[in-house]
Amino acid sequence: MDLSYGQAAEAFRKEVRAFIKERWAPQSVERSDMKAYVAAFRKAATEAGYLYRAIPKKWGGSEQSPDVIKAQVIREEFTRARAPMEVPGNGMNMLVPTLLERGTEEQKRLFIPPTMAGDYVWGQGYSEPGTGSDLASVRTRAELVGDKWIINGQKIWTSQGGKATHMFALVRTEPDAGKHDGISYLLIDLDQPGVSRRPIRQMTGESGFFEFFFDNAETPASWIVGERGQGWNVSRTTLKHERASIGSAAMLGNQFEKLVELAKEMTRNGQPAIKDPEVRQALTRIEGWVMSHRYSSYRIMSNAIHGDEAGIISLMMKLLLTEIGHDIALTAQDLIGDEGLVEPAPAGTRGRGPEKWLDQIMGSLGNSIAGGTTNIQRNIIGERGLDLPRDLAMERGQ
Amino acid sequence: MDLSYGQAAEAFRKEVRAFIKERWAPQSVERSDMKAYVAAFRKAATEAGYLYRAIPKKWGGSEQSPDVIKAQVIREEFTRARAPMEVPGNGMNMLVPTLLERGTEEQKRLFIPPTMAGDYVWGQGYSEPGTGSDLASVRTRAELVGDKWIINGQKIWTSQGGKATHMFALVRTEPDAGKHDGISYLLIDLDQPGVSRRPIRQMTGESGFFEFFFDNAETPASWIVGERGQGWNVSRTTLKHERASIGSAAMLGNQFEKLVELAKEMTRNGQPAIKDPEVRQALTRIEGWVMSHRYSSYRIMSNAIHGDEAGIISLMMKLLLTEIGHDIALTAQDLIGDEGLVEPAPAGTRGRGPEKWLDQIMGSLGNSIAGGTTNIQRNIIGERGLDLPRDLAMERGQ
Amino acid sequence: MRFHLDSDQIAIQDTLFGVVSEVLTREKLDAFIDGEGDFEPDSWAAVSELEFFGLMVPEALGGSGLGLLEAALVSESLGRAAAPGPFIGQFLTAIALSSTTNETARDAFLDGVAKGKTVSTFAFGGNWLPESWSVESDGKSARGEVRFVPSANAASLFLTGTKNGGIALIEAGDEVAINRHRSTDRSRPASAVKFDEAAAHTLFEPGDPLVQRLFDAALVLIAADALGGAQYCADLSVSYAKEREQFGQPIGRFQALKHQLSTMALNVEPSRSLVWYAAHAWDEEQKDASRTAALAKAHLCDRFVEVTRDAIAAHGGIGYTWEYGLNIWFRRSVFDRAVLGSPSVHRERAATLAGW
Amino acid sequence: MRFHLDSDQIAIQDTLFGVVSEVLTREKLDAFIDGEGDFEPDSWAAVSELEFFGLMVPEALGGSGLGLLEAALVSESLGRAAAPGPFIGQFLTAIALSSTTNETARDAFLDGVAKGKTVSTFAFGGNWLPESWSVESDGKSARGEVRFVPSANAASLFLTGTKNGGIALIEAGDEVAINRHRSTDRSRPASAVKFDEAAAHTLFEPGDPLVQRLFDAALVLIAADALGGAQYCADLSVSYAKEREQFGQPIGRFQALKHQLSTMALNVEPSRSLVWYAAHAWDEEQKDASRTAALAKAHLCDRFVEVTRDAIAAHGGIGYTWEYGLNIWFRRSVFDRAVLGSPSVHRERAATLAGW
Repeated sequence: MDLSYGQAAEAFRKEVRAFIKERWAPQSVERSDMKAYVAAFRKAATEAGYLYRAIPKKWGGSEQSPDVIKAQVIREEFTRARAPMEVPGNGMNMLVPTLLERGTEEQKRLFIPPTMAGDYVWGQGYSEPGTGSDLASVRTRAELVGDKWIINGQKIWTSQGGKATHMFALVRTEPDAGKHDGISYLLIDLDQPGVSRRPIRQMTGESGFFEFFFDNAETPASWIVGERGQGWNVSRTTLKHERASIGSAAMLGNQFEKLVELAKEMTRNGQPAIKDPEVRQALTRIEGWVMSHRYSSYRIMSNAIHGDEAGIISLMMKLLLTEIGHDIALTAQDLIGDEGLVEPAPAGTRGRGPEKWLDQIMGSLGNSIAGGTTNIQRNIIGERGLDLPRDLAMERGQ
Repeated sequence: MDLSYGQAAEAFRKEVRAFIKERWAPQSVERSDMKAYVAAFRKAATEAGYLYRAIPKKWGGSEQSPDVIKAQVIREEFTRARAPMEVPGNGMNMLVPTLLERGTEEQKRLFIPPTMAGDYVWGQGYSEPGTGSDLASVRTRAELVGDKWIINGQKIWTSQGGKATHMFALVRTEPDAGKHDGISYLLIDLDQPGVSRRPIRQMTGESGFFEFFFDNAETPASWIVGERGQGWNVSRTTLKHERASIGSAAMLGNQFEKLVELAKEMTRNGQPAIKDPEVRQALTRIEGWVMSHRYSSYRIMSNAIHGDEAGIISLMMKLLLTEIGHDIALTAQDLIGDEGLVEPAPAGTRGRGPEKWLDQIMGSLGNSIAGGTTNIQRNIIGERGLDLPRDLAMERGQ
Repeated sequence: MRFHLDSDQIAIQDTLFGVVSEVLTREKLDAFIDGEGDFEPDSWAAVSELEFFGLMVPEALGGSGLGLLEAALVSESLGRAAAPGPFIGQFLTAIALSSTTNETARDAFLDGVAKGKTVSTFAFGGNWLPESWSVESDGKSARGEVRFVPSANAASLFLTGTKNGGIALIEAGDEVAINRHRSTDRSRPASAVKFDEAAAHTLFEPGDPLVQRLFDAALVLIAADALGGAQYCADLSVSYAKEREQFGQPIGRFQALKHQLSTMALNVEPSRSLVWYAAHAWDEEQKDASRTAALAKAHLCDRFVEVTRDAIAAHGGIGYTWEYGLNIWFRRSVFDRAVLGSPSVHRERAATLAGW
Repeated sequence: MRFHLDSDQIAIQDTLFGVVSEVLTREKLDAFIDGEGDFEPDSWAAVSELEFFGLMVPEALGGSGLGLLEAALVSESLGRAAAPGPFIGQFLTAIALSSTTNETARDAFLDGVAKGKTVSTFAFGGNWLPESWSVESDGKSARGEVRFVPSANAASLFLTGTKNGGIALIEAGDEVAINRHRSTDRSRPASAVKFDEAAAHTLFEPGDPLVQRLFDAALVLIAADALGGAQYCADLSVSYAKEREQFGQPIGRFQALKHQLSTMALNVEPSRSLVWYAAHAWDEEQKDASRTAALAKAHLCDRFVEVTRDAIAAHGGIGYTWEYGLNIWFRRSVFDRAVLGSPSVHRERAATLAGW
């Protein structure tokens, strides 16, 4: 076993670090020039082969061969320096990989460069009111009239929905086909009269998600990815991609560290809570899980580097993250005591400390919902991981 | 609210107590005479109206009108004085109520008196290897040949199987009928060449259950309870009866008290474990459940006394008992530490103390299996208690 | 023997829940939650009109002469409806004024409190437990600061914990400064209250056993509130599971969800018996009353938190939205759990009270 | 970077599990469990022949020069197979003799231990932790009593904890009295051992940092044993759920059971990474090695207990029988949890080691 990244990676790290040191100096930039400065930095970083590595040069990427370790080193160094990486969001995470695999040349040309530039912001249009985990029960319809799709229906749970300029959506185009066979994958410009949007306020009081309404909205006939009726398939590739990207050992480790800090700050029976035997047990009990999660992600990365299959553990990371996050939040709720009666300051302002945990607690509830509920995750572990027979009700519903 | 039993009940209690004082003096009886002494006591107690209350005088019972409070007072006073109550076991708990409701006059005359006397000991013949919770998947066959049923097959998980003289069994008599419609309820004399039995050794090392093998075993044509093919229905009444009789607040309270004693005996960080903050939390956390269970059983009893329906809480008592018992056992496992490395002394001999808990721990695992697994219990709460739709797989299997 | 509700008791609950649900429409509740007020007059008026604040006031003093059990039933229904307002403070004040030897205070305030015309909240302070209370009062005026006082702006009276564990009733006025918290529980916004020589009446001196008794009553009433809240969340989840379909099935058919709903019910229904017993033990002044109150507070508040969390999970995305409303009960569970001391505080107390 | 097993490491596990499963037939294991012996020669011989006891002995001393990671893989496979015998004591003795400065002892015993010809068990005593050890030894002879010594009757050597936290190697003989416990874990029966001026060799003086290191290795090896046991129970439950039918379905189709099986897998698979890391940190002598060993011991033993219990529940009645055999692993989980100190002891240690 060897947890170091090796000499080659460390040499590469030096190179990346030198690049960042030379190119990333935001403190010297006027606020009004920042956007252009970031764009220029991203361009340079792409030319150096650090960003948009999977994207062909033709479309503005750096077209590097896959290298898990290099990618990890880049992530670490950019994060350390707080330098901007690829434009975040669904566009880069989900749409672009799909287009690269299934899109036409025209679609790639039309959509990849502006998405990379951050000019096109993509909302995901999968869920509808009533679909839940049963994503294939799409009811939003699109009808091909002349050279246009006419779209009617409603989408929900679109993250970044406030900023979104475009949407990739699952819509029902073949009403007479089977449940999965009648769906197509359309791209939609959201800036048109037929589209309206509404923020969904969440428990935390913030509006992370949006609802979209389509009332004879239009999109060109050619803005379909894959064949008509192939949309379910097209969407599966990206969803897999999303699931893999949610888990993050660093994030969890960070949460745990904060929990330990909280235990040091708070008082229990007249001493720092971290001196309380029950708290010490709770923290170290969680730490066993946190470490299991951390070294499991090293294990998955190690498998990826060496081109091996990591197996069932890969199906567990998301659920583990959720459940451990839950435990952390519950323990925090125990620790903050009366401070839990006070709400955290609104986003953007500075919270006063312990009560910030309330957000974390509510967030841990939200996590179990985002990216598939825990019940679905357990089904996946059981069916794909342990090869148990498929659920009857789900089978019948298909 | 009034947790006392009321004046009438206290007057009745005095009467019962006086009876016991006068009639129950086992210390004065020779060991060899004890059996006859107990039988005579039971007879007197029955004549006084304290035992076999639900059984008509015709069959040797005391034929009393149902009175939950009186029954409770009798139970308490007999238990306090360690006086023998009704003959324990499946015969009185399950078979006799069934015969009273569904048996022929001849069956009642043949079986009720010797069962009450303890001469007939009944094993339950429902489960078979492979049936589990799906009791209706009976494969043991009985064929009517002349005036006899010829029985072939195997039964398992028969408690008291070592002492059993007879068995009430579910057998398949109509192989062409539906799953539930092909079953009959037969009574079988176990003392015949076609029947053999084998003890099943359990985790604790003891043999609580037996397996029975039927190889052309015989039983008279008239020893069928209910009609041919009605056995499933016949068995349902008794099973309900059994479920209600398993839960017991006193037993759980007792277990909890023992746990508290254990915490006082054991040492942790150089002080009695009960002074340890974590242990105090664990104990009082369990106590919240124990008290909820205790007062829920008062509630159920109170409803029964007043002829009211207790509702969903009645469906929960068995599962609660199991789960709280589990928690108690786990906490005990934490407390006993190294003593858990030593096995309790064999039954009948005296254990040395803390390690006795190991039996309790393993017993708590057995509890979740006896009388229906926890998954089945949860289904029942969901379906009968909350009126949720029936499980598809189970529906399809019927 | 009788250990289940009789028809009068069932009527108290049903009537109250019916009336409050009617008066406190969802729009009204939502508006309150998004607003800046800390008192909702309509639901308060409904409870007043039913004369429920006088429930525990002896008949001789013009009340109904019922017990904490009945008050707990009221608290449960209000918790189920997520009713705003300092109901628990009002009950406690009615009990305190009924049992104090300070007849002047009783004559001046009891009637208004029992009729709901005078609003009274509680202001305990410290770490909630009587030995930590810190407001100083000489029986005429009081000074000190207390955090987490519900509905402070609406209150005319503050049932206040005083130094070394006494109880004073403090009148609102210029000498009382109120600073509203950003409260987690939007249905029961609380404030920090500063008394600066505010008019005060001693109800109980430090060491008076009625102080602990009052505190125990508060614990039971919060436990009952938690029970009602948990019941609401469990019921809502069950209805949702019956209506909502996925994969062509009502989701309540899926065994995993079915078991989660059973677990919710297991968190609610047996604990109801514990609340009843805790109230009954208080009413009968049984030896274990104080200890049972502590265990009930700890147990029910844990159950409430667990049920709200499970209810949100059982709903999926919709449960996590502000609009759907589970949010309201989740935040109430956070309040119930912390207020008067956390479960672990009361479990430790219960261990001590058992002589462990 | 490499943080998954290479083909050699996989071969160690597969070969070992294969050989042991073949040699240690179920009949043989059952007979051992029902018998009075405390040593099973055939599985011991199989491990000896594979030269696995010399795994961690440096090549210069005739061993394979591998690390604790490989030893943990062996321990895991033996735990999976429920192999009887003092394997962990043997490994620890090999490590101790490889690293002691007592060359006489090394020359006398290392070869026999590494080849498996000499059987050595561990006898720590006290509450397991080095500071509580109590056997007195002057480096020539030793006296004192130690409970819970596995396979004591078969052992020629006892790796013994001495007063104030030293380590001595004590020879079996007339001066060693053995009193067999009625052991919960029938596959690893233990005894109370009394040394009465028994021949002893000092391996490490009290205060030698290698003592803690040896103890840490023991923690990791027990964690690995627990991992193997948990894996076995989880695997068995999954196969059972696929084969066994109820209501016309394989029971693994029922969502509740499916989720229970997923939970079992979640208890096993991620903890495997923790065991690997704990062994790796020990091998690399990393700063957090001792703390990680403590956390791994605590975490894995909790997981093992949980998985065995869940496995029994997942099987229904059959799982509760003696014959089916889950019993064997359940009892091993009780052993693993208590031996060397309970999870709460090691969690408290881990908190202290973090400077909390």
